Amino acid sequence: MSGVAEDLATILSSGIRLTAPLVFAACGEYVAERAGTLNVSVEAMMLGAAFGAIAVAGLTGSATVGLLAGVLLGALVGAVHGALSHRWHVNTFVVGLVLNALVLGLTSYLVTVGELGRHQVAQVSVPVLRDLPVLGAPLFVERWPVYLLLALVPLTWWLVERSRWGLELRAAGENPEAADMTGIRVNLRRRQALLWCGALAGLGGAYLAVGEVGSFNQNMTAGRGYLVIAAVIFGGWRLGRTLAGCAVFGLADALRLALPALGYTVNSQLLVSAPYLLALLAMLLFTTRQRRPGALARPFRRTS
Amino acid sequence: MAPEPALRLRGITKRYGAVVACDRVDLTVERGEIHGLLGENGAGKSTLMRILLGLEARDSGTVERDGRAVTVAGPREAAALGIGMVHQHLSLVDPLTVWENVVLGSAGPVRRAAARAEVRAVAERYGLVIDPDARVGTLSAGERQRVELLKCLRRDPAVLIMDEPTSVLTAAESAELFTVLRRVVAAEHRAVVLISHKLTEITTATDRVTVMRAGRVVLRRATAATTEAELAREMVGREVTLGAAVGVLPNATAPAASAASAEALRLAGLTVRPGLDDLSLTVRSGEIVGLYGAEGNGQKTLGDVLSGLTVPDAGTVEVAGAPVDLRRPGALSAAGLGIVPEDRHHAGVVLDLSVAENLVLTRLGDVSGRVFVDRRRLRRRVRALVDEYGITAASLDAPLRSLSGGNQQRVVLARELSGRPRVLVAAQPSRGLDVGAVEDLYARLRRCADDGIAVLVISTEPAEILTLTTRLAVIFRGRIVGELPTARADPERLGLLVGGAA
Amino acid sequence: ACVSNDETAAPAPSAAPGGSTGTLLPGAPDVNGDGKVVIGVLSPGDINDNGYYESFVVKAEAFAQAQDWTVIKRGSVPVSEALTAARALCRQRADMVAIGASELKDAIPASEEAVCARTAWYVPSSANVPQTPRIMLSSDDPNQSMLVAGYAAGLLMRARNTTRAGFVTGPEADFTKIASTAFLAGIRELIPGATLVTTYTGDFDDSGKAREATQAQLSQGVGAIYPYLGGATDVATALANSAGAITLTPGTDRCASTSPTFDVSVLFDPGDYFAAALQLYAAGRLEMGITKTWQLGVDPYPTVKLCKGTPEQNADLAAFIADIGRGTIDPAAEVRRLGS
Amino acid sequence: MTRTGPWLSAAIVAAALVLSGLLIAVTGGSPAAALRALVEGSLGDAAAVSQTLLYAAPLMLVAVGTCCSARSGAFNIGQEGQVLIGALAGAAAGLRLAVPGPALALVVLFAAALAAGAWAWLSALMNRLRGVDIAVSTLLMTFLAQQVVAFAVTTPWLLQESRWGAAAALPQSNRLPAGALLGSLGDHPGPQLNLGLGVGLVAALLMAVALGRTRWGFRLTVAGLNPAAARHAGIPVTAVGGVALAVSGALAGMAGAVLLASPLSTNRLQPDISINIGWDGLLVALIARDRPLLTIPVAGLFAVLRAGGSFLAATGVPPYLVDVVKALLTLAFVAPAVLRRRPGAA
Ligand SMILES: Nc1ncnc2c1ncn2[C@@H]1O[C@H](COP(=O)(O)OP(=O)(O)OP(=O)(O)O)[C@@H](O)[C@H]1O
Ligand SMILES: Nc1ncnc2c1ncn2[C@@H]1O[C@H](COP(=O)(O)OP(=O)(O)OP(=O)(O)O)[C@@H](O)[C@H]1O
Ligand SMILES: [Mg+2]
Ligand SMILES: [Mg+2]
Repeated sequence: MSGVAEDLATILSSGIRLTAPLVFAACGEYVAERAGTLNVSVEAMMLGAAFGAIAVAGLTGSATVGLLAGVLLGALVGAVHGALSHRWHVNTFVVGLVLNALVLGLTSYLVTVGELGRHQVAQVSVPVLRDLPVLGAPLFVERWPVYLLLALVPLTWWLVERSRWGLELRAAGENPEAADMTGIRVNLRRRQALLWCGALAGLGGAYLAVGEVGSFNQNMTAGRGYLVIAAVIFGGWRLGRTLAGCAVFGLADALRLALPALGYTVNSQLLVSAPYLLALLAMLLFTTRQRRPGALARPFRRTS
Repeated sequence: MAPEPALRLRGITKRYGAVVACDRVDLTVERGEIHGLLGENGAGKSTLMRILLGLEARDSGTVERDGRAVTVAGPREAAALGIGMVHQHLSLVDPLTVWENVVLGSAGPVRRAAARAEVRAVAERYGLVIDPDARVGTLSAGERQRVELLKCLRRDPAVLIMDEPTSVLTAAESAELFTVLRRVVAAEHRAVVLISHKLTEITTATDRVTVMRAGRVVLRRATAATTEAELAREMVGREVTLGAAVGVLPNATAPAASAASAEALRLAGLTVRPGLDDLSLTVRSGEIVGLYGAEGNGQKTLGDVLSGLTVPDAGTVEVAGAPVDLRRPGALSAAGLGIVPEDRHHAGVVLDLSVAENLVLTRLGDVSGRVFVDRRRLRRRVRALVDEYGITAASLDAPLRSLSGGNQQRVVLARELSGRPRVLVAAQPSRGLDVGAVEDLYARLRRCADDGIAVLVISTEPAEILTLTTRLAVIFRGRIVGELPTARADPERLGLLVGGAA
Repeated sequence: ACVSNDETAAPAPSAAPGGSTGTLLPGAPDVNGDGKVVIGVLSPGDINDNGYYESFVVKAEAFAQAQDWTVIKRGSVPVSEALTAARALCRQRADMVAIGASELKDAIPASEEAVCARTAWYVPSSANVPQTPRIMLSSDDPNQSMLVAGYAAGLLMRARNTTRAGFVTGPEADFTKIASTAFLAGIRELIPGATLVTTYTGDFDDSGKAREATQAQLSQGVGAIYPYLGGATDVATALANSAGAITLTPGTDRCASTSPTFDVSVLFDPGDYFAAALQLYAAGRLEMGITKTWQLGVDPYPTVKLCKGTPEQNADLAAFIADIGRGTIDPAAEVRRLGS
Repeated sequence: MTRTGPWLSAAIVAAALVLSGLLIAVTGGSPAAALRALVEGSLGDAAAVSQTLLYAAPLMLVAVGTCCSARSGAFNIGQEGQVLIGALAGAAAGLRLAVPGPALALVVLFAAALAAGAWAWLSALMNRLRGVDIAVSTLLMTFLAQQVVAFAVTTPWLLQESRWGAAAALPQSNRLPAGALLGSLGDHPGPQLNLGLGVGLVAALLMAVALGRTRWGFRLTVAGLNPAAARHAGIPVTAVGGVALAVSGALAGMAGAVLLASPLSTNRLQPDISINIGWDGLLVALIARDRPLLTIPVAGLFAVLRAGGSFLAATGVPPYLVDVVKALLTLAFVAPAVLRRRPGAA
């Protein structure tokens, strides 16, 4: 029986590591979408941050500084996206896709120029708790940024649901015209939401690089940004379900990678496409119950 | 020394291109008074108030609060100056709760419990009962109006601006509201600007009144010293009988349709949830029927059904005796129903297409072969229409966007009539039109009726109904609550009917 | 209305003849006679992967630098653009077009075209590329090196008393399946009851996934991990190091590496084969139309070496390699016998 | 419209190029050499021009389709997936159907268009049934398409390459038979004009006529500009949008078939057969402001970058530079449109 417990612990801890970057980014994407931006540039935010984190860690010798640099780079991508789509009103999908292409090109270009090396932040293991059966190792032995989630997830929820900023943000995402009448600077809120999204997606990407993997390679996010978008859709624009979506995707991947070790084989194409299928199915099945922001992906300009 | 007025506007001017929405407007509102602001559609009332709130930048002029010149950069700054506004077009966010909407525009942290308690307290103080936790999207029009009021009153504005607050309220609700306002003004010494088209409301509820016409102030007087007749005259700019307040031909010349003429349009049991509730109505050839009611009672939904935008949950539409399959796009138009929609920009025209293209939008088949659009035929037809309806445009290929409102309206009318319909539905046809355009429009509608077209006019303006129609029906909460020949109607009677007191 | 796939299938491989039927290119190494020697290298993989693909380019560059030649290198060439990319090299007056791996074999038709008329071609193969007159094929048998890799892993596993091994690789493709099967056969030469867990992450370069696959195997108690990967190799190996598992290299000699560390260097380094060919080329003795088959146990490469082997282990391994070289052991038969 | 437009565009494009040049210089390369390589690789000689034209054809097809869907208001961003599905269907038809000679090439094109059109139309269907965002569903379906193709080329009973001997079969299909390939006038390295370019040009011309001159195009444009007015005018907006989306998908699918059957590729279905043509085609349409005829020069420009990119390696500049330049150029073209639209909107 201890075999089963160990297997569970293995899959669980692997799932958590695969989920964590998604959760960071999803907390950002969730905020951006609640404010009305269907942000496709998460991939760019994550990848840029992953590169920046390793590069800066190499320059400064500190993985933590690298992590911070990743956050800043992600926010920078968010700022550019915000300026283009909520100041100059370029189609937000186009901006997102172009930014993805730009960052992928840039990082691939730069990574050929110099050696980046390995940098990793410290691992924290919580005494006593780590010895719990099944859940001990997965939950209490992690690279320290993971524990940031304990604060960031509630903070994200609080910001959106309880703070004035979040209230205004939601108003901007639901009915920008009414929000504008009430004196809310709709496009400013949307740009701010993108900044937050960039910072968190950046944290996710940076964590992937200096937390989990310890190095950077070309296109290392490999579509995780799109997975995050799928998670928010899958979650029906609720934070809890979005994170559950991330967990499902992360665990599905963990399962896919662990099953051979446990003696099973599965069709990998089906498993790789599962998140996208699930997101589509969720949209097809639950549309009526979803809280899709009323003005999602609709630009706002004041006219009368 | 006399206290400074709560609000003083001097020489406010605002232009939109060639349109002067506000032309050197002066307005003074004292503390402790309800100030009526009156004017026909497009006179510039809302624009003036939007400027006051900082939603629109003025071209020139000054704003003083309590004698101090101020600049208002936006609603938030206005609120800080003690100016609050209840909007004509509601500024509520549906998926949010009542209390969230109420606290939306203010600053500082959101304290749930305190906010809800406060909403309750304010609601109680002004007699506006509402559940703070209800989602605004689930509320009725009247309740939404209450939320809108609460949102404004909560901030304790010294100057409260209300833009047509009663247009969606019943008579009883309106009366209640004015009681509240009276109390606010008398006990708390606030200033209220009340914008309304309803003369009775103005004469009963206000202390002083300002009348605007075409962007200018034309009358400023204590309410007690004026009469409804005078106000109407000033508003329109000529002597009017109250029965034809818009100032066009008196109704007498309209021929009464004989009961024998054919039923051209029959609506039976139309139901759309929410919006219409088992609505039935018949219009005969040669008749102009008015559908009258306060805004928000289902007119918009009816317009959408007759435009083919909404498929009703139940009920039928028959044109010339034949039922129309409403699920088929364009079926109504094909059956011979033309419509001038209420919101032309939304459903009537395509602003980015040319005048010519807009003129053939619904009758594309007439100017094209099986595959190709026949440009020559199109131009010929369009030129004829432009001449016939006197549409002024820089060129036929100019985008419709560049036309003035009146000309856009003419384009829609020309297009809808060019199909030689049996039925013409005109929703709020005079909205946004100047007097000359309205006169022209009414003459055209009359001519349509004379030609044997059945005309249905959907309107919130009693004057329009009384002037134009031969028979009228009153709509309340999505159903017809009364029908009578226009000759037997007067504003008081309409006022009663509109509140659902049939 | 369906016809069989076979109609369009590739012809059966021609047996690689000995050196005698090859043609020497006049003027080599400056085959096109423009006074410069330009070597064009195409690789389907990331040429900064610290491993297989990088090695090919690095060795070529090192050699070329010494000769004062120019190298044009292009990594991550999409396989569907192989032909286009090869033509571009010819048009840039390359004297030799070298292809980093057999995935790009569809570039070969360019060698028959007029643009590439005065160009030497170097193509690595594992018996899956047909010989044509205008290319030099460099072939090895993955069964050999992987069988021996398994044997070497088996030696170390036996010493540590472990019977489970892991194989982490990218896409689930034929060549990764073949490699894993041969690896298992090699282990079973020594540990008959040994088991091998093979995990396909889907991507040679996705470090995050490679790491998790490795972690899952380690938690299942595997004592040896073969990260048969590209850009993700180091991450997976580092993790295996931390768990004290035996590690092997996917193609290059990295015994000297300290972070991560490897216990076995499996050398089927395309760079080594290529360097040997370049040596001939520089001397004007590289023939087109022939296949150089690299024999384990005969040629210096491919081979397998233990980084910290005991003398007995080293001797054992050497004997096994020698047996293969002499033909006393038939790798293909061994793989069939033990690999499933 | 103001006169400053073209100048502003030129200035911003110049800025984008200068930025790219700086990137090269900072990383130790020579911008001049890179530029020379780009030009030489794309326009230097007959072979270079031929190569550029080869790339232009599928880009044009994708972009023309994008014009069609964008004009109808259906924002398709799943072209990359549709290209893949087109290539898959084309390969299946080319390898499995016993159609003689050049007719097979037509069958390949047709099958690709049909399959990708249907694939794209699924998004329209989801939109109609459950209001699923078209942009979102087309994007998500791109990732599904990638896995579908990966599955097809790794599964022996589907399209995986026939194995010979014990050697490994790669994840790809067999080569298409000669009859399934799109013929060319002239041959490498001389001037070569592939049939694919003809298909692309004809598509652009037809689409320009269809959108500008026909009833269908008029209705589609109205549906895109103002759905409410369109419905009022009797235009079945969702159906029109669905057709436009299907047409867009079909053209992207045809681009997939052109990639598969022209000298651009190795004439096999491979997981990376789409080589980002779908994403790039979307950008081409964007720069061309959804005007089919304008896609011709813009696709040409992108093709120049692609063809030239294969010469960059010789200068030591990583070919990823081309991606950076493309993204910067797109931003450069989009930005002035924004500035110009401003006064009109006030
Ligand atoms: N944003 C705008 N752009 C152009 N013209 C405008 C704009 N806003 C208002 N107008 C024009 O300014 C004039 C005044 O409009 P305003 O909304 O102030 O009228 P109003 O008196 O409030 O009418 P109503 O009684 O219908 O509410 C109208 O002619 C209107 O068409
Ligand atoms: N943005 C614009 N671009 C080009 N022309 C315009 C624009 N706005 C208005 N015009 C032109 O200026 C003229 C005057 O416009 P205006 O709105 O004052 O008309 P109007 O006389 O008030 O007409 P109506 O009585 O029909 O409202 C119109 O004929 C219109 O074509
Ligand atoms: Mg108004
Ligand atoms: Mg030479």
